[in-house]
Amino acid sequence: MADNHTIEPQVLPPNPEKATLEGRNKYLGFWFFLGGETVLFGSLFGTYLGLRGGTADGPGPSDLFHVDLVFIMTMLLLTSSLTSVFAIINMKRGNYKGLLLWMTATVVLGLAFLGFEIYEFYEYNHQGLGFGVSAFASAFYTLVGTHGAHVTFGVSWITVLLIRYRKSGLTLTNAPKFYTAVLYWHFIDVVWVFIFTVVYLLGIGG
Amino acid sequence: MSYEKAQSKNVIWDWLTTVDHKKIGILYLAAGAFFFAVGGLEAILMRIQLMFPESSFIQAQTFNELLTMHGTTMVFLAAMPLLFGFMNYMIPLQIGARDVAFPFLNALGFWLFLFGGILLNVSWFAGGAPDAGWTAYAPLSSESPGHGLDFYVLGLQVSGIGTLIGGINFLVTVINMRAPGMSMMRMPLFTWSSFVASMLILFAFPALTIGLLLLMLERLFGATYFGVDLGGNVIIWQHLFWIFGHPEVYILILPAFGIFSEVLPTFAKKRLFGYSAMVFATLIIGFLGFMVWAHHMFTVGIGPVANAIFAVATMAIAVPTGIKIFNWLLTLWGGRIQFTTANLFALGFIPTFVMGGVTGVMLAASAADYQFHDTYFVVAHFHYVIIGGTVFGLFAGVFYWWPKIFGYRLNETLGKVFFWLFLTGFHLTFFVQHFLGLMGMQRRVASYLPGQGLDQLNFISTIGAFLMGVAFIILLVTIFTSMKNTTNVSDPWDGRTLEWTTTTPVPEYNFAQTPLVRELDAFWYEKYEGDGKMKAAEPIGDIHMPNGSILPLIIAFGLFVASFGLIYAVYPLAIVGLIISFIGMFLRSVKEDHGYHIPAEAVKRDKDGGK
Amino acid sequence: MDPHADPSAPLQGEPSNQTKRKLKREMRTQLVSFVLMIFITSMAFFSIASDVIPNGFAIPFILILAGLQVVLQLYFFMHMNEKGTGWVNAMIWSGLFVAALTVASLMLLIGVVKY
Amino acid sequence: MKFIWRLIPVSFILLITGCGVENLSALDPKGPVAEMQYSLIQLSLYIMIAVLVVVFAIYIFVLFKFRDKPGDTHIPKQVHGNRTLEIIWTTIPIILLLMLAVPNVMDTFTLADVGVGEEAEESGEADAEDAERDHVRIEVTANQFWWEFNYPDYDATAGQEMYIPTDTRIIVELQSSDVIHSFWVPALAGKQDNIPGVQNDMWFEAPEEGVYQGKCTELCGPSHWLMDFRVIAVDPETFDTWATNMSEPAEELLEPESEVAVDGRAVFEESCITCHAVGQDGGNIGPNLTNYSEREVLAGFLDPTDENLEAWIRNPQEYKPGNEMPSFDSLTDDEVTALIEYMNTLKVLEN
Ligand code: HEA
Ligand code: HEA
Ligand SMILES: [Cu+2]
Repeated sequence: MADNHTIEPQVLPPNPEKATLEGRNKYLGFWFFLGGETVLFGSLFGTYLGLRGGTADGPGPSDLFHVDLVFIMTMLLLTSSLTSVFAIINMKRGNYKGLLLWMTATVVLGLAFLGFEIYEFYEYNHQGLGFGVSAFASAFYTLVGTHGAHVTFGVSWITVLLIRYRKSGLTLTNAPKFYTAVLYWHFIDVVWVFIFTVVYLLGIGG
Repeated sequence: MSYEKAQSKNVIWDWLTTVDHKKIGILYLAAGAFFFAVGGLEAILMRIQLMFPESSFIQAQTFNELLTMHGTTMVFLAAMPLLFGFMNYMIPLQIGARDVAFPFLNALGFWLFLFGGILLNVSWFAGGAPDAGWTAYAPLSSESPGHGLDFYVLGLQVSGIGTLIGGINFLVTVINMRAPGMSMMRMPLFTWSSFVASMLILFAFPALTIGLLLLMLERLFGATYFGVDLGGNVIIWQHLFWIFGHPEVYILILPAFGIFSEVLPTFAKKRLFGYSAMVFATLIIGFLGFMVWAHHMFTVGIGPVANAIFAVATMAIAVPTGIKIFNWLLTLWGGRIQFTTANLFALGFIPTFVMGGVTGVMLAASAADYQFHDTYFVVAHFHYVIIGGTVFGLFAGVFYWWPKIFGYRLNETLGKVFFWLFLTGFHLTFFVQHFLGLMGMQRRVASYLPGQGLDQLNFISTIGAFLMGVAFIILLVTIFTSMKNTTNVSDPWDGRTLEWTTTTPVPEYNFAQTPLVRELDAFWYEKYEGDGKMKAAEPIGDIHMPNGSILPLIIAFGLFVASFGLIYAVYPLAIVGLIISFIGMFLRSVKEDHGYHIPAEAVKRDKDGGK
Repeated sequence: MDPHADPSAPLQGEPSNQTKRKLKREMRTQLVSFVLMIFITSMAFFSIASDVIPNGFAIPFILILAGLQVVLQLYFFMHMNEKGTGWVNAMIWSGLFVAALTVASLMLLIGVVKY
Repeated sequence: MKFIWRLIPVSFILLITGCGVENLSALDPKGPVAEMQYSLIQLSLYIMIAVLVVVFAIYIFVLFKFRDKPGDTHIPKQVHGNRTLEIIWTTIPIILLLMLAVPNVMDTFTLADVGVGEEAEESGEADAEDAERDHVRIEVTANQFWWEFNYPDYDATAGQEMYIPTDTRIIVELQSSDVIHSFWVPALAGKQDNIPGVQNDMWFEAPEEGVYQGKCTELCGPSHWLMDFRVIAVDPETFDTWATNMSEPAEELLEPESEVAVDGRAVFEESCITCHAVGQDGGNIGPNLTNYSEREVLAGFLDPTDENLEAWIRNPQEYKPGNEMPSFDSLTDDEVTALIEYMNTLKVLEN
């Protein structure tokens, strides 16, 4: 804690996430990180697209994918993006409760998404698409699994924030944290849009 | 933590927990130098083996391990960390900042690199080092028996994350932490080129991360991406590797270019010629660096259109690089050139690097590359650019910045002996390799048969390597015998940039008052247009400092442990390691730590000289 | 800002009226973006799921839709349309550029077909 | 120091005039493909020398003219830059590069066009007889650490040594059975990779008869450096004889001459044939041995003497670590002698 200074409440700035130098650094650094993540997922998409014909007599995309299920998953994730947007708007309004509430909603939606994904993997595995069965299988699980790992991390991160700051109120320290967590969450959604299109829709259609 | 407590830390604990960019810089330099010696030793062993045809000094398998570890060590554990050392130390000083943007992450980056490097080298004692070349082409790498390549995969993964973190840190530091008046176009070129190199890191390393992830999943978890029988494709690895790998060579060279752009003006006593062209050229090189990677794959059979496009794109890089070369020459033109050791390296760089650069353009001619590829001609090319560029740059940086960092000047006489020996040894070693390659010597051969006309040139090459070895030892001697030269260390070279305005040793807060920058080459401007002192942008006040933390080390150590668990399939160990890391991260994120303040009085006391 | 201000102190008070208005507007934009996104996703979904539309058309179509949706996410949900996001834009687009090169090469240049 | 830099252009001239061992060096090309590449190398070298001369000239001038003289304390003029110069040194390199890029692109396409591809044959552009005479198609399969050359038009397979007719377009189809290798015959043509799961086609010609050295140029394991092979160019008639005889069934082709050799053949059929073929019989885990006694080298690099052969059979791992051949320690001396005797009868050109 700060050396011998009493805690005095401060006035809410318009963009609390960028009000301090630490906050601005965090904001910018996190965006750069997302720039790198773009290439990371680009590499995974490339690998998947390069290998998606390599089914080696195992099941292929059109044998497996249930787009209906995936459509629902997409909707869940999209909605969770919206709830996180609401959370940030509430934050800027100084409505800390609202922030926590909408973030919780985001987590719940994220968990639901994960549940579906686990079910999906379980199901595919059941239908003979083991991780090492074919290059297609490996590339598929790696791409979608890495996304899933991101979702898991995002959910845990937000959860930790929610618990840690449940009582603190909005501060100049936690505003950037919530803000970057939300950026991360949107980014996960962006990636999913591509997975939905390139892996699932093209898997069935193309 | 309070100021008093921060002052009274135990030395070792202080270094293990430091988040001071200067100390982290020194750590990078020390670790990098160590790995440089290791990599150099490996090179010398290889050269001894290649001294005579059909030599049996080293077995073929061991040779392959040596060559893999030499390349990997030099690139990832020596050259880059040494550059990172200077970047860490100098970027904040050059832009007039008190610190980097993310001190904690900075420390984390260092410890990740160090543990990754150690992990990689543990392989020597754990049944054999990786043996598939630093490029680890699949399926040789994915099917290589033993654990060597597992160490490669995890070692590079861990240290690679460290590098990525470092890159982001530098980017944000440069953008957000510049002193008042220090606009982007007033930044010293070393900072600029480090900034561009950091961008390259940001966009290049993720491709490697994925490459390594795939290789790990294939080797350790039964995935198949490169197994042709199951529909895999081995060329995917090559793309991923080179999409990273080619930008990587510019990551190595750009900061070195930056160092030359500091050293040459200083010792020619002239402003850098064509500053904005230099900045622009750096950006162009960075950009083009992402569009040429397939020039390493001309013989892979991706087709003539692709080859032609990549060939032309590669050649294009000669243009911005040429712009830089001529700007340096014109910086010297009309100057008053002082032949200090630092400057000797910068001057030695120009012809040497141009020779390496033009062979690069020869390699870029795809149809001719069918002859050059994977021969000693390529080995000659890249040592000319890497040693003539990066390593000379590092040595120039060592002699130039040593007084600032370590508080004493390196002996110039010994330094010059070192320079000439190294330069001669270098050209002796690698010039002849151009011919070896064209005369039919492939690279990565554990030996060669007699009667092919390769014997003499190989012998000469090895002698050259010995000279470089001797030179390196002289450098070490120089370092240890110069410690008494502690006078005139604040601004020994009549410097031009902000780092020379600080006192030596540099106080932990760098600048008592943030300087106000009025021109490019801010210090030079104040010396010759002003009163010789920087204007202050703020009154002396309390200075906020971050607290040290042991958590970076713990997080990195956790990954180190987890890696062993993965390599030997002892999953509980892997989980324990990951838990250690996660606890570290968890503590970091839940424990709010706002650092401490150095009271204004203490800053004033420092400034007035007395403690 | 006072260097000794405690960053852990709770922020209090109401945002300025200007901010309030801005937030209100933003709320609307975000809702519209969201509806658009849902619409786009559904279109993509139905153009594939119902076999009415021929693939030759559907494939580029859904790729364009995906691109559109990403722009919505980036510029509205993630506020890349705001002022002061120059660096952010530069970095994300550079990332997308490198990613696009990567994807293209891994699809086309893997030795199967020679270009 | 200066003298070293003067040496550099001198040595470059040495490079242009060519050096290295005959039929190995890329600087001594023996066929149209290698010649094309060599002229491209020369062209690029001239351009590079021009660049080097300019840079070195300015450099040396500057170092002499503007070095710090004792007692001189003047502060040089702080020059910002010069627009005209910038334009000059941007334009000239672009022109130089175009001079290299254009021929390079043309050569790249020429080299990629194997000419009489399967498509050309199928589309009837080349009639069957023409195709037969004008080119020879060879499937080159690289293995750790040996080469297999398969002639589909002749139904023949050879190991380690690739016979080709002179003055004929040779089309090699490069493949691999394990890891990536690369096919390089410096005096005849630059390299292309042998990649598992991918096929690369490449063409070249050898106008002159001779033995050309070939090498594997992609790290492929501990014995990578020993994965040499030979390309043997013979006149087209000899080639026809060779190829026809290589494909003939073993029985008729290779009647052993002596009794010992007959024993040797038994040993061969006992121990070797699962991996090595003679004629059409036998496996292809190791090189085909139909023409063993006419080989230039044993195992790709050893002198094919009886002693070397024996030593090889007894302990191949010592010579080429990591190869697939087991040691035949268990064979008696007599058996080995007989085996060698038999192998020395294996020839196709003199029959
Ligand atoms: C610091 C590292 C570094 C740098 C700066 C470079 C710079 C360049 N490199 Fe190099 N390169 C490597 C490190 C580096 N390289 C490594 C490590 C490998 C091998 C990896 C492996 O396989 O293990 C490699 C391999 C490599 C290859 C693949 C060869 C093969 O495997 O077959 C090619 C092919 O195009 C190439 C080209 C170039 C070019 C055109 C440049 C250009 O950037 C050079 C530009 C500079 C100049 C041209 C000189 C100055 C310019 C002028 C004076 C202007 C006038 C000039 C002209 C008109 C020509 N390099
Ligand atoms: C930064 C990069 C870098 C640097 C600096 C070097 C430096 C050197 N390298 Fe290189 N090298 C590579 C990067 C580098 N290398 C890469 C990427 C490869 C490709 C690998 C692959 O194919 O996969 C390669 C491959 C390579 C080969 C080809 C191997 C092969 O294909 O078979 C050779 C052969 O001559 C060689 C030699 C040397 C030599 C003699 C030096 C000398 O400059 C070294 C000088 C060293 C010293 C001066 C230090 C000597 C140390 C001591 C004397 C000990 C003292 C120690 C104490 C007192 C503690 N290197
Ligand atoms: Cu490259």
